Amino acid sequence: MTQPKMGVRGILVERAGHRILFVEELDVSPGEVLAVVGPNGAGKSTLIHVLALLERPSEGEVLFDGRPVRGDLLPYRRRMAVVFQEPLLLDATVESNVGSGLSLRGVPRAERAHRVRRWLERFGIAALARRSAHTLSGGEAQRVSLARALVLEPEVLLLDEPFAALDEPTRQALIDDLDRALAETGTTVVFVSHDRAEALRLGDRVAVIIGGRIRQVGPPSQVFAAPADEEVAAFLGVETIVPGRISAVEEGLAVVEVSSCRVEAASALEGPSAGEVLVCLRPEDVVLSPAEDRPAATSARNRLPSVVRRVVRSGAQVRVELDAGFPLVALITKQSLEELSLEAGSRVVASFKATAVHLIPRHARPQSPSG
Amino acid sequence: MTQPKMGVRGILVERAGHRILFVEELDVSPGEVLAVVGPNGAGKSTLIHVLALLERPSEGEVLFDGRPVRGDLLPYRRRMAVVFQEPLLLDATVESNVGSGLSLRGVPRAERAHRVRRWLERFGIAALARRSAHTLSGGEAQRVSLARALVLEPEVLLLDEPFAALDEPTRQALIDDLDRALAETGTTVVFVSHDRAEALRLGDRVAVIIGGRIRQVGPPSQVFAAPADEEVAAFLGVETIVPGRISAVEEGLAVVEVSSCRVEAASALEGPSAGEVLVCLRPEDVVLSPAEDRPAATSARNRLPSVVRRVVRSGAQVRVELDAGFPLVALITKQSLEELSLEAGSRVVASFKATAVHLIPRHARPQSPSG
Amino acid sequence: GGDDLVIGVSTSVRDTGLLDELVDEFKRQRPDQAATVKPVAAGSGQLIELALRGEVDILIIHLPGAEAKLIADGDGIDRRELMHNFFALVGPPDDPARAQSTLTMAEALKRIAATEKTFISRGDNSGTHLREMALWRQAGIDPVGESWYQESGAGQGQSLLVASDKGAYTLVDSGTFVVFQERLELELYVSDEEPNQYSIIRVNPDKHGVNEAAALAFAEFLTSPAGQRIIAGFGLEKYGEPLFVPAGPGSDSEPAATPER
Amino acid sequence: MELIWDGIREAFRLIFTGNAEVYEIAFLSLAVSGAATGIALIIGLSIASFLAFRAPPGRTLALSLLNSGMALPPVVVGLVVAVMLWRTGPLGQLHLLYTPAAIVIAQAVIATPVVTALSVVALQTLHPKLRLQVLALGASRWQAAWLLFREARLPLIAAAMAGFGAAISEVGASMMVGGNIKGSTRTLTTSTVLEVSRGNLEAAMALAFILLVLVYAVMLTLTIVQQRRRAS
Amino acid sequence: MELIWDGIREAFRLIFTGNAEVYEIAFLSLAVSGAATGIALIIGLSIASFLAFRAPPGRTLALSLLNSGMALPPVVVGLVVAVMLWRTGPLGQLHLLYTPAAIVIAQAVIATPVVTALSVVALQTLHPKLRLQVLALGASRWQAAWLLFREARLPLIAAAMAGFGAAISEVGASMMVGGNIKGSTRTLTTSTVLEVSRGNLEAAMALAFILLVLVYAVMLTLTIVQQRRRAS
Ligand SMILES: Nc1ncnc2c1ncn2[C@@H]1O[C@H](COP(=O)(O)OP(=O)(O)OP(=O)(O)O)[C@@H](O)[C@H]1O
Ligand SMILES: Nc1ncnc2c1ncn2[C@@H]1O[C@H](COP(=O)(O)OP(=O)(O)OP(=O)(O)O)[C@@H](O)[C@H]1O
Ligand SMILES: [Mg+2]
Ligand SMILES: [Mg+2]
Repeated sequence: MTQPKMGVRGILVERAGHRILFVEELDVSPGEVLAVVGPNGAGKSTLIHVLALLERPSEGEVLFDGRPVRGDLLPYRRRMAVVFQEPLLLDATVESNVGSGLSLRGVPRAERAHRVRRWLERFGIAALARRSAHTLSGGEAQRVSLARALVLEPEVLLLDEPFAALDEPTRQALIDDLDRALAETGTTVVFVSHDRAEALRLGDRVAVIIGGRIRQVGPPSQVFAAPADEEVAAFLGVETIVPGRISAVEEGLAVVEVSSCRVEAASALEGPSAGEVLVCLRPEDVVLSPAEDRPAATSARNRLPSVVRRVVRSGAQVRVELDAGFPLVALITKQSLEELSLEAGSRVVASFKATAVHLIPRHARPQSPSG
Repeated sequence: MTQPKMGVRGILVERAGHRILFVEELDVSPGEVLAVVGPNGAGKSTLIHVLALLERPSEGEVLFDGRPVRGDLLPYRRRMAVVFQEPLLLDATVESNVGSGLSLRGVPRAERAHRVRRWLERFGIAALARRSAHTLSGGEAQRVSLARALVLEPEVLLLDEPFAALDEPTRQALIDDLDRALAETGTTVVFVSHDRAEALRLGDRVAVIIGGRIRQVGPPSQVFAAPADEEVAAFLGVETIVPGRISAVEEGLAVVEVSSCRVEAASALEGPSAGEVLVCLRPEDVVLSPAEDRPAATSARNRLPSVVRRVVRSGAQVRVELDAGFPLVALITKQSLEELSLEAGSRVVASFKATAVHLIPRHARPQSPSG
Repeated sequence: GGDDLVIGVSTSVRDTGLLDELVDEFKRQRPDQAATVKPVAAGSGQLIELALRGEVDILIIHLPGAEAKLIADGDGIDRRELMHNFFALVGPPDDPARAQSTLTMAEALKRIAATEKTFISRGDNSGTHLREMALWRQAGIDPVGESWYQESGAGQGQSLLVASDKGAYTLVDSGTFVVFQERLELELYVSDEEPNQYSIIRVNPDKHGVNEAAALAFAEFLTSPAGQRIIAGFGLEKYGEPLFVPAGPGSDSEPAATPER
Repeated sequence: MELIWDGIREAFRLIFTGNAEVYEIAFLSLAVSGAATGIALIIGLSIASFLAFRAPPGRTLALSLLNSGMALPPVVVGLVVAVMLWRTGPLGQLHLLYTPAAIVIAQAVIATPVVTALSVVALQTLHPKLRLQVLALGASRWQAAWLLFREARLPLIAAAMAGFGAAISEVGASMMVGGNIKGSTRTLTTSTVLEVSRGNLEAAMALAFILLVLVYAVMLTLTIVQQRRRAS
Repeated sequence: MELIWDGIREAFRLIFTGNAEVYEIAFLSLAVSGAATGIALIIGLSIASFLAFRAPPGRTLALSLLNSGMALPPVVVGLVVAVMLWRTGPLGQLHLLYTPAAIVIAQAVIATPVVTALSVVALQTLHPKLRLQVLALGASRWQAAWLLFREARLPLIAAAMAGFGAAISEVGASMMVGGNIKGSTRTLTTSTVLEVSRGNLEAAMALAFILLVLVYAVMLTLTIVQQRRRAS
């Protein structure tokens, strides 16, 4: 592995006597996009502040290009750009807001104007260039804030919920755009998001912060598929989390008794191979078929006859809450809903692959993060 | 229909000489939840301000309980509660922020404390009660702002992107909660959202604002299924919008020529039954199957052999960009992706029902909104 | 007129502290008036203005020319002489203009003008200023505009401080000089031949709405032996010499003597 | 230099020997300037709310007048107020000249532009939408003003302190309309000036020191109120 | 009352007859108070930045002292500065007493606490994260200060105006350290006082009016700069 671009070691941030952030170790490789997710108040913004060298932790140090950051912070800060959670615009025009970082760096007027214009256009706010920043709508302000950071074309980009106020088409287009641009320029990015989809889409790795600690870091698929503990699982939207007991382990498959049912799980469980566990299942991994269907030749090892409790539209998809002996949630398409003509009380078979089941040892303790 | 709870007539709001909001007519029935969606800078927040009687439009009037609002605004304002896009908290404790509306209404201390506590708990911020509001994280502040409005248990609730900064589990839980609570209390709600899923989930009707005008109002399914014009369609995420030409109308089905393909559409097209149209198709309505599959007995009338251009993970789903003679986007599940083992260059058949195709007359002009 | 007794007093009388003693004693003697006595100190020119407008009831002032005019115009009546001290020419200890060896003020001023040594004038139309101008006229010199002739436009004490700092000559009344002496690097060289006469003038009740009875009472008190005794003794304790010479004998019930002119 | 130390020593002597006259003068100073500041606050906050929230046309003009008012020389204010209160003046019948009330009026005239001009700015620096938020919460006009004043308490208390400072430190107006009458209208500043013109510089220093100690007590209290819970 | 009108009429006469002395005095007033305000701004903004952004321990204490400084009576300032500048004083060798420079010093002492105390509050009312945002944009310490001053220009210009107002309106200190010497240290306020004590009340009014007209020109300019683009 190449030398990390940025990192923190033993960071501790306290406010009014509370530890609000405590990170043993976290590294971001050059060109990597690290998505930071976590519930409100977890300490995500605080982490961004620490990385941006704007908040001096009471303990620990920040590494830049492998060396601890010491002395004058300005040269470091000039190699980064930060988008804050609130767009704090200067009381000036949109144009001069976006150009402010460049003019602080002494970029000549002509080049500045050129770069500013390019980024204003990219964010669809070229028409607002001469407007006073304080008259902008919420989303317009956030675009300006983003453009102001990106125009700097920094080595490290720190984004704190940069897309929260953007409308959905813009957000999608921007994420696409950004994804490409970041890959091209090799920018190292740490970005905070509430939107799990966003994190999955952009992040090379995902870090989950809960209660001021990094609970898990890893590639998105791994983190989503195998949450480190109950809280991480709950936060990541693994909506079915039920307690069970491992009764046997056969051919690499664990057999878990959940209520009156048996669930087979391919989840690699560390520690004791038998005992109390939490069974986690992501709703989109659950497939529903008519109750009378003959079992088809599928790779789904678990087939549970269930009763529909509730059907809730959720965006373009439909969330079906089931009773399979234990509460179970499935996410299906509108088509499936129509074809299966589901409604509360319908009987269906819920099937899911053993590989889709993730087991967490009961009362799992938060782990130290692994960089 | 019962008398509308709130409404506006001929509202015109100007800023620095620009018309930023112009609404002929909009009504909200008692107990109805109206979702307002639209791109950034569309005028959504401005509409909320006008409804909240905080911004006096240069023309037009606001109706409350069917009568124009005149004279002292205080009694009207006391029957509403507003959540602003930015949580503007007072420089006081969380508790006294949440209680501020009640104490302005002279609610006795004991009752106030009780109600405040209940709502703090409901929003998971009871632990922050005595904290100074200015030390909160972004999401915590938004919860306080929401609690501050909801504790008033108003007749009319005006919410401007109330959930933007909330983490996803909280947001889901809250929306569920709110949905139930609003139904119980019969509160009339107008809420602005960027999140189409949120609008679908909560809204009894959806109003689409673009460029300061209401382009369409109606039940979510209708608005999403039949956008009034091209911009509405694009905004609502009907990602495939291609120009075509109606060549024939047979048995209630329009046959549209799109590039070299024929597409059948069940869309009820007003106006000339032949001519230039835009063909709109929602990505989740497109089903993909292996190219070699024999046509199954499905209700999908359109089956287009296509080539996969790009596969993009988008949250729990996968977006597949296709070339079907014209650009076409499909949204499929991870399972389907695995089963079909799709990658750039794969050949597939894209099928969709005729009822899923929506036609918009070419160069459609924005319509006057229909209340 | 109002019930108040507004006494217009030249600032030098107030600044020495004499006014407070006189008023305190008056209040003791006339408790009926105590609440209404309002001694107001101001520049001499300002006092005349106030008198002309009937805003004061009685004046304690040292501005002979203006006093006469006030009475001639019928705005002031019942002028009584109260006390006096002397004007003196003071200057730096090394006495560069050699004023010491002169006998008269006019002569000393001529030397200052001849040697162009700095002279500080108050320039504020006060009694001291007017006397100074008269002395220049006697000396036959018009100093205004000369570079060595500086107008301070400040009060008596302040002008002394300026003169001291600049090593300049200035004209001062003997009372103020005594009070400030220890702060100054100035010495007294020539005393004026004419006294610095303070007098009392009541504002004409026939012309202005003034508090005639109280004003008369105060005038009577000032010229009474009790009042005169206070003046005679004022400053003895603190400075070792009295600051003013009372107009009357300061004893018994004799009316105040009219001084020789 | 030793003048200053002598002055401070003298101040302690005056304070601890319980010199009744000094106590009286000090009390009058505080009372008069406090009252003047109170009047200035009432007038100033009303005008400031109007100018800041209503943003009437001509606001910049009004503000520039108020700002100029911060440069009103006390002696001029004293003169104008005196002209008004003269026996022959329009308000002569009130017999206020040479009373503490006259000083209160003159100091209020001095403090009002200071308080008003700074309060306008204080309210202008509030987040512009905060007023809407407060109204949206159901605040009546008065409740809204009160809540916004509380939000702007930092600069508003600064405005009040500046007004109080201007009032209690001025001397020209007190002298002119109060007359510096012993036992009645003599304040700490006028008696300081008196002592200076008497050449009693130590005494002047002592009075000034007492003034500053009193002022400090007031300002410390206000500063603590102002800065409370601004710690983080 | 007619006194005031007479004064205004006299003022116009003085202005339009091109009375050289009045012009000279007016110029000195503006120059001296302008310089004093400039000094106060330099010192004040430095201290204010330190107190507002660094939030050192004891900030409330420092602020309460600065706030008390707003109540320094000019005559006391004049006295203390005079003591320093006396020939026998610590700075006597500079021979500054009774020169315009001495007035500048004294007025700077008067204006500095006003400017500083109000600037601290001005900077404190900025959004607390704005400083971080500016640093995050890559601002050096000086650039950050400059940007934040620009953001706080509304209350900072108010602070400057209050300081200028305090400086140009004071008379006690100018009198004490300047001596009101004709053609050298006579300012509009000291000559106003002089005219009052001469009994030339119209002339005093006229000078005051000229002072206020000048002040108004300055304040109007500053107010326009201050309120620019605050319209919406
Ligand atoms: N002065 C303070 N005293 C106590 N707690 C504080 C203080 N300041 C901040 N905190 C807490 O620190 C925690 C971390 O805040 P941070 O802004 O980093 O959260 P976040 O993860 O960004 O949350 P969000 O998703 O809501 O933006 C929050 O719970 C916040 O309440
Ligand atoms: N003073 C002004 N001059 C010109 N345009 C203005 C002014 N103030 C606001 N606007 C414009 O009015 C439009 C409507 O603003 P509004 O806040 O209602 O948008 P919105 O729909 O809420 O957007 P968002 O989703 O970004 O919050 C915006 O484009 C904004 O730029
Ligand atoms: Mg945050
Ligand atoms: Mg908005």
